[in-house]
Amino acid sequence: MENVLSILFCLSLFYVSISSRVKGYVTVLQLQGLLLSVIIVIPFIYDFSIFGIILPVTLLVVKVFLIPKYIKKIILDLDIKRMIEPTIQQFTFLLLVIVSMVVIFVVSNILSQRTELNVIPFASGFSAIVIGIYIIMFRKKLIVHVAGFLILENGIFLFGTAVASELPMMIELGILLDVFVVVFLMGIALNNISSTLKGFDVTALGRLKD
Amino acid sequence: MNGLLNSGNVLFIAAFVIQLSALIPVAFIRSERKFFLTSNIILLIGLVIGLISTLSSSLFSSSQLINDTLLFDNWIRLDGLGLFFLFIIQLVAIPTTIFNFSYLQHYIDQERPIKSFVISYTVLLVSTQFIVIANQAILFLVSWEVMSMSAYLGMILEREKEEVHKGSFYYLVASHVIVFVIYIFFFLLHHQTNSWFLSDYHVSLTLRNTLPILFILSFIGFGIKAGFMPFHFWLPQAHPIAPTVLSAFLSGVIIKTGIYGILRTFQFLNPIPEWCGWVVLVISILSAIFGVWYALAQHDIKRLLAYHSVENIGIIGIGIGIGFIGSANKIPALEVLGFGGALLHTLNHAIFKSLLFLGSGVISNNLGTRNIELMGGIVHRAKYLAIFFLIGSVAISGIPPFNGFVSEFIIYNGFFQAAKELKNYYPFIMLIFVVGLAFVGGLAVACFTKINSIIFLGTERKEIKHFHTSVYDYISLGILSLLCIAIGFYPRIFIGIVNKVIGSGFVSADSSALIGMNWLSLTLIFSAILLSAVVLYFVKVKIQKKYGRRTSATWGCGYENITPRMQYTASSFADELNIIPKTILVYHKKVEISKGAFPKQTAFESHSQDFVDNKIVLPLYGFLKKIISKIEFLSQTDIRYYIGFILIIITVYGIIAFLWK
Amino acid sequence: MFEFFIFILLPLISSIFCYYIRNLRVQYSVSLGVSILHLVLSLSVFLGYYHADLPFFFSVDSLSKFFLLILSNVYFWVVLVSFSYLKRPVTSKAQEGKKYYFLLLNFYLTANSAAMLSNHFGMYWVAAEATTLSVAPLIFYYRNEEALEAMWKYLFLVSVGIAFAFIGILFLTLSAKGSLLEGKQLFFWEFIKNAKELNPIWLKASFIFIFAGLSTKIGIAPMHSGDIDATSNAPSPVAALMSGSLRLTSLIGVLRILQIIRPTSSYEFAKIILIIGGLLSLFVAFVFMFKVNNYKRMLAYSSVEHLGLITLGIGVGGLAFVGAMYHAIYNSITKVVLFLTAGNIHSRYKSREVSNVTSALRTMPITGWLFLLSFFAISGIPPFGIFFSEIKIFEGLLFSDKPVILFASMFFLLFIFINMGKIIFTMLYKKGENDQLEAGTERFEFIHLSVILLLILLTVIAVISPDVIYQNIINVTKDFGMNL
Amino acid sequence: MEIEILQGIISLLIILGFSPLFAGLINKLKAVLTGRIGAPVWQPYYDLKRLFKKETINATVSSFVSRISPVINFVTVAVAATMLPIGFWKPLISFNGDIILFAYILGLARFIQILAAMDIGSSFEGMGAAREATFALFAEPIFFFTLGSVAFISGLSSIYDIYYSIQLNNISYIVFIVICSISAFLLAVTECSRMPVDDPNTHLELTMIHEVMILDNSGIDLFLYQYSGYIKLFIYAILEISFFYPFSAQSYLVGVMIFVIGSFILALTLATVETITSRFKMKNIPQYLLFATAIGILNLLIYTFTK
Repeated sequence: MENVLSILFCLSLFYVSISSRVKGYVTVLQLQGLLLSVIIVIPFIYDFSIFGIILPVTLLVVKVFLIPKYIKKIILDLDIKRMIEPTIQQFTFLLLVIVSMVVIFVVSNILSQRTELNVIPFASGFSAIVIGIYIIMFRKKLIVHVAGFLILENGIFLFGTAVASELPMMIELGILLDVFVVVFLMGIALNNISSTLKGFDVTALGRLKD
Repeated sequence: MNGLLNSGNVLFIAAFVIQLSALIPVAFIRSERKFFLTSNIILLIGLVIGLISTLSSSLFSSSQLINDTLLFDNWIRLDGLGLFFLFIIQLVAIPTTIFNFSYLQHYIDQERPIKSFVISYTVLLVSTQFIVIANQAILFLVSWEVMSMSAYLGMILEREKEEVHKGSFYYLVASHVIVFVIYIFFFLLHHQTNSWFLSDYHVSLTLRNTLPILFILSFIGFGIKAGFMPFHFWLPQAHPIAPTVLSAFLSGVIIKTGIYGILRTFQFLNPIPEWCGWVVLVISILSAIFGVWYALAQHDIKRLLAYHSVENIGIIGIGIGIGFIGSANKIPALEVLGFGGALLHTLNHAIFKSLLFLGSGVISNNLGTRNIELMGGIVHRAKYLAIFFLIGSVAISGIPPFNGFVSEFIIYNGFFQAAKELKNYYPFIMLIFVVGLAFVGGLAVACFTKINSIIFLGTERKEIKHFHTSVYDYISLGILSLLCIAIGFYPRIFIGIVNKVIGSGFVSADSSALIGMNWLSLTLIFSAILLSAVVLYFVKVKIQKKYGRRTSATWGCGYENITPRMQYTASSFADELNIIPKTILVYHKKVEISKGAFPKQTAFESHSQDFVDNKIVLPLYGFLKKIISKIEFLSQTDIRYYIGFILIIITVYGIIAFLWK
Repeated sequence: MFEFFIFILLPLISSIFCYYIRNLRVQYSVSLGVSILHLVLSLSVFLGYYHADLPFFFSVDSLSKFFLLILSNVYFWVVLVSFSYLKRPVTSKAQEGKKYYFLLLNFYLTANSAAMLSNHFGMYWVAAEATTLSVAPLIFYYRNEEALEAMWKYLFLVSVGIAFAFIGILFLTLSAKGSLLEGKQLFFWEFIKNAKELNPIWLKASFIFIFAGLSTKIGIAPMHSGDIDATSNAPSPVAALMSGSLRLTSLIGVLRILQIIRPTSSYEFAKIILIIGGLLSLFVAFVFMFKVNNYKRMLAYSSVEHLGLITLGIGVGGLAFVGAMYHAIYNSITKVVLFLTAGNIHSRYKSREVSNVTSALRTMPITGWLFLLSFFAISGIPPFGIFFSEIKIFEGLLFSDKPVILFASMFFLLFIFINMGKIIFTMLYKKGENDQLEAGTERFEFIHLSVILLLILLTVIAVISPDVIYQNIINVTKDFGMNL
Repeated sequence: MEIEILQGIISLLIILGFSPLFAGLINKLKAVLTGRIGAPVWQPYYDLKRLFKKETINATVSSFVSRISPVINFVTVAVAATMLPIGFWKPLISFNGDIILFAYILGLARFIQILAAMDIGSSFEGMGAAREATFALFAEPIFFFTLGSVAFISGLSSIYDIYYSIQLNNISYIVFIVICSISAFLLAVTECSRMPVDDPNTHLELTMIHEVMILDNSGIDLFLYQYSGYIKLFIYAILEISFFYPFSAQSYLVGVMIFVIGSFILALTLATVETITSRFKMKNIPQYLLFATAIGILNLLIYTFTK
């Protein structure tokens, strides 16, 4: 069951790497949030505990509703252009993504022989991390960078579930909170950047140099 | 605290306490003048007490020298070498401090804040004294660094001047390099003996394998401080720009701490292999020759004197080299003569170099320039200044009957000794060195006749408004000149002291080569010269009374109105000598030959730059800078690259991990 | 429970308090009180007068109490001078930056203390992220383009970095698979206790990720850029805080994972990685000192250099490790001094460009001399502390198995010194063609006093070198299983 | 002991007494060689007498330096003279290392004389002083390569002992000594400013070295300068002659004879050289001196490595 969801997750990654719209990113974020919360919920289907359900719920709330809504709001407020401004061709980017994904899957498969771990979520989480980095590296728009960062975070989350780390709940919550605040601060920063620097992309940030 | 409370130590401690307490007034005296007067007086008292305590120590008393007097659980050691250098420091510090009274007045008149200078000067004196008595490596390093830094802080008194900024920076960098080298030196010693105490370090047998490294390190580290030739380049930059008092102290004492270090190193490494001796000898003779030759090419009086320090350090080094060779071949006579000459010359140079620097300070303060081409005829303004300066010059040129000759005499004898003791090809090599030394003497004569005559004699090349000299100047200069004369005329005492110092841990077996020399005849000859000269002078005066004596204008070959500018200049005086090694001196001259029946105004000027500085150090730095400017990939301003770097570095680390055995 | 309250809850409470009470003076006095309490308690914990046992994810060991003391010391001084700093005139936009200043400062204290005291990787991660969140708005204090850009870069880079650190932590759990740690909580001590069972591959991986991730916060090259931008554009007290304590907060994470990796076979590997990191940072500082023309950036690079040196010392281990620990204290204090004096210069000349600052020693004598002295302090000149720690590090390096590291680092340090000196002396001495500022008109301010006190403190600690510090450092080295 | 002191005093008096005669002798011989009758041999004494009686004129700009300079010049030269052996007599001053004292005492004379020259403030004197300084510098090595090399080989450092040690028995040593004496001769020529280095009785200031330095002196000052000049010349003559004393043969008569004959021969040689050569260009003089040094080095090398 997890594996299926992870596959879906990977597909979302493919989608994100070809989509040339900012909107696309947001939807992908929502989708991933949904997937993640489902993945966490799964254990609770068998033995339900009201206490254990808090985390998935908050996850759902944060990742599916709050953050995407917030990003949408920023996009509307600053009326950022719809197109993401890639610095390399989408095709090349996709190629890169595919190659690295394949590598990651193979490597994690090899590693899984040493220590038992369920490959699919592990690999897909990891590739999400890498692709998040790629998105940051090969896109110009700052808002897209934020999206990339979030994808990275999602990747880590999936990854975490894959390696079955039982972090205590309040720490998990803390992590979520942190992520949320980061995004929030980034939003504020974006607002300021658009107002003071008149631009939404990295080219506006070139002042600090030696 | 063994033996802490005998009278000598009490004095000793009191001296330091008082000297340090010269800092206290800064807290509550606002007025610059009052502050510096009080603190200077306190400092002077402290120094005098210090000198007394040093003189009352066993080195100067007739009793046997107690070799290791360790105080404060071994952190302080008063052994022969330390006491001797302590003596030198205090001896020079007293006149310079007296000189302060008149010198700093100039700055107060210019309303320049001098608090910082006074403070750093005090700290400098104290820390310098600590260097030579410190028996603990860390204490040594700390006082070493404090000395360098306080000297720097004193140096920047006139910091807004470009040259001061530049020169002091040279000094700072040099001392930073030194300290890095010395770190390694002491670390090695510590590692070998695992003790931080200098008194434990003469464990030569265990150090044999690292001995060459230790020697090289110490010779580079302390050699930079002392200003041996390849490492001298900071010295002529730093010493001229410092306030006179400080440059006197720097040239007189602080560069000697380098010598102190080298001698200590010898004590650690004794017996030392012979090649060390040769290395020192060759480098020293080069320093001596080219130091004085550079000096000859200078027009800036203080810069000239700074280069003379290089020369004299070279002479000291020659002595040390002879001593090394002696100890390598187990010839006590040679050791005694070598080290004796070196130590005595250290003392002498401290005296006459500070004398000359102080004198030059008086002049440059009055004339507002350090360029000797603009001076002249000062003898008619300040006769005694001229006399003192003359004494200093004669002494530094190593000419009898003053102290410079005595130490060079010992070194010469060292060469003779070496030639006698070590047969086959030694005489030849030694003779080469002797000739080198003689050559140095000749150059020194040329150089000091030049500055004496250009500065003091003849007529004023530039109109002097008023020439003010204060009594303090004369006191300090007088003390130093007296010392020059005393050592020159009656070297016996000082020879005794030096011999005692060498007796404590330098020679393999004691020898009377130094004491046994015919010092009495020197004394007799010198006094005979003096006496007969005086007599003859009065006779001459009488005769002149008889047959008449008058003054008239200089004979100008029939040319009537001679102007001061027609006098011989320093450049032309030195030119014939400077053109010989002009590549090394980086000696340029600009001559305009007048042509035609009605010649126009013509000009002649000559400049010399430092070879090491302008042809080696600066180009290297520029080269490095050029390479660095090529490295662009790190200076990215784009966040995407930052992120990229993380990925890259993780991959790199991953690869390392993958390849890790 | 009481110390938990003082260390972590009280700052939190006071930050909430600062949110509601908008009067600066009140905020100041409250935060000062908090900081004093914090300092006193951490000092007494350090001296062993007070035995601390913290609840759930927190605990005190010799390392954490050592770093906690450094933190609260730096924090105290920064808060002390903050008020007089805030009184300085700023642009109208920056006015509302003042509102949140103390709030964020208190939150910063909370987060940092939590991070230092945490004994659980998860907790540590949360706290460390929180420190970023607390400091990012402080960087934005001046509300101008540079500050904004700096904040964005810092926030983004560090968030990504810390995400990587989290991956590292996950790897750590992964490495516990199959050992008796499987399914246990991520408590440090348990991992340290039976580190031998851990799977080396994943352990290495986790070390790499945690080190590389936290490097963004420590400022280890080549992830230093965000730090440089942030430190150079933040208001001086904040910059001091970042250089003095925040970097150490992240360093402690690296130390923890090192502590775990130490008994295993991968220790040598970890050392190599640390050494590479340290040398790289030294190299970067060396390179940029040639180019830098903004004196706050210069100071930032200097803290990159010194953190690099500390990392190097830790990597080499032995005596160098002890030196590095000392270096942590001295560097933190010296950095505070440097940044405060630099802040004075900045507020006088209204520029961070070196070329605009001329004859500072004449126009502002007190600050000028203090700046000069603190430059000496940072470049390892006695009697200031760094000299003593540096010679320890150097000796450690010399007698490590790779003495060449020493020569490399000495080379770098020398040229860093030369170029820093060039810049600083130009600022202090050089006659500017447009010296509109008149000479010597500088009042003796509160900041000067505190700077002097700090310098004295620095010297006194170094010269007396209290045995308790030495003992504590020895205990730390014992925890790291080194015997000197 | 007393007798030694007496002998020393006597030899000093001899030097002081006969040095003008030696100069006169040279001039006479020179005149004869150039086919003139020339001034009588006693002419220098007459000159000195004349100068002694003349009024002294000092330059207005001159200072105490030019007052004391002649005195010190004379005294130092005299002291240098007391270190030299006449006949087989031990000189008054003779101790280990007096060879160095000898060189440096003359250095003192030079120092003060250069200063005195510059004291006048005229560019002629300046030029002379500069030349003096330069050439003296290059003359220094010659001295050490001649007398010094003998000293270093014999391991002695007192002039008297050095000469005493010379044993003209084995051939290589004879060669060595002869060459030494040659470079000693060159040294004497330089130091006493004779041809071909300097022309003692030229009349164009620009070509002088030594003479131009005392241009503005007169009366007793000039007397002292001249006199010390004569003594200096004689000193170097003795340095030269003493190479050929058979010190082993302890007969006083022989000594005197050799001394007289030697000085005569030397005077003759000097005169001949002065007649047949002309003065060098100023800029060639350093080469000439270096050449003399080179002889010394070569000589010593050969001797050191062919034993």
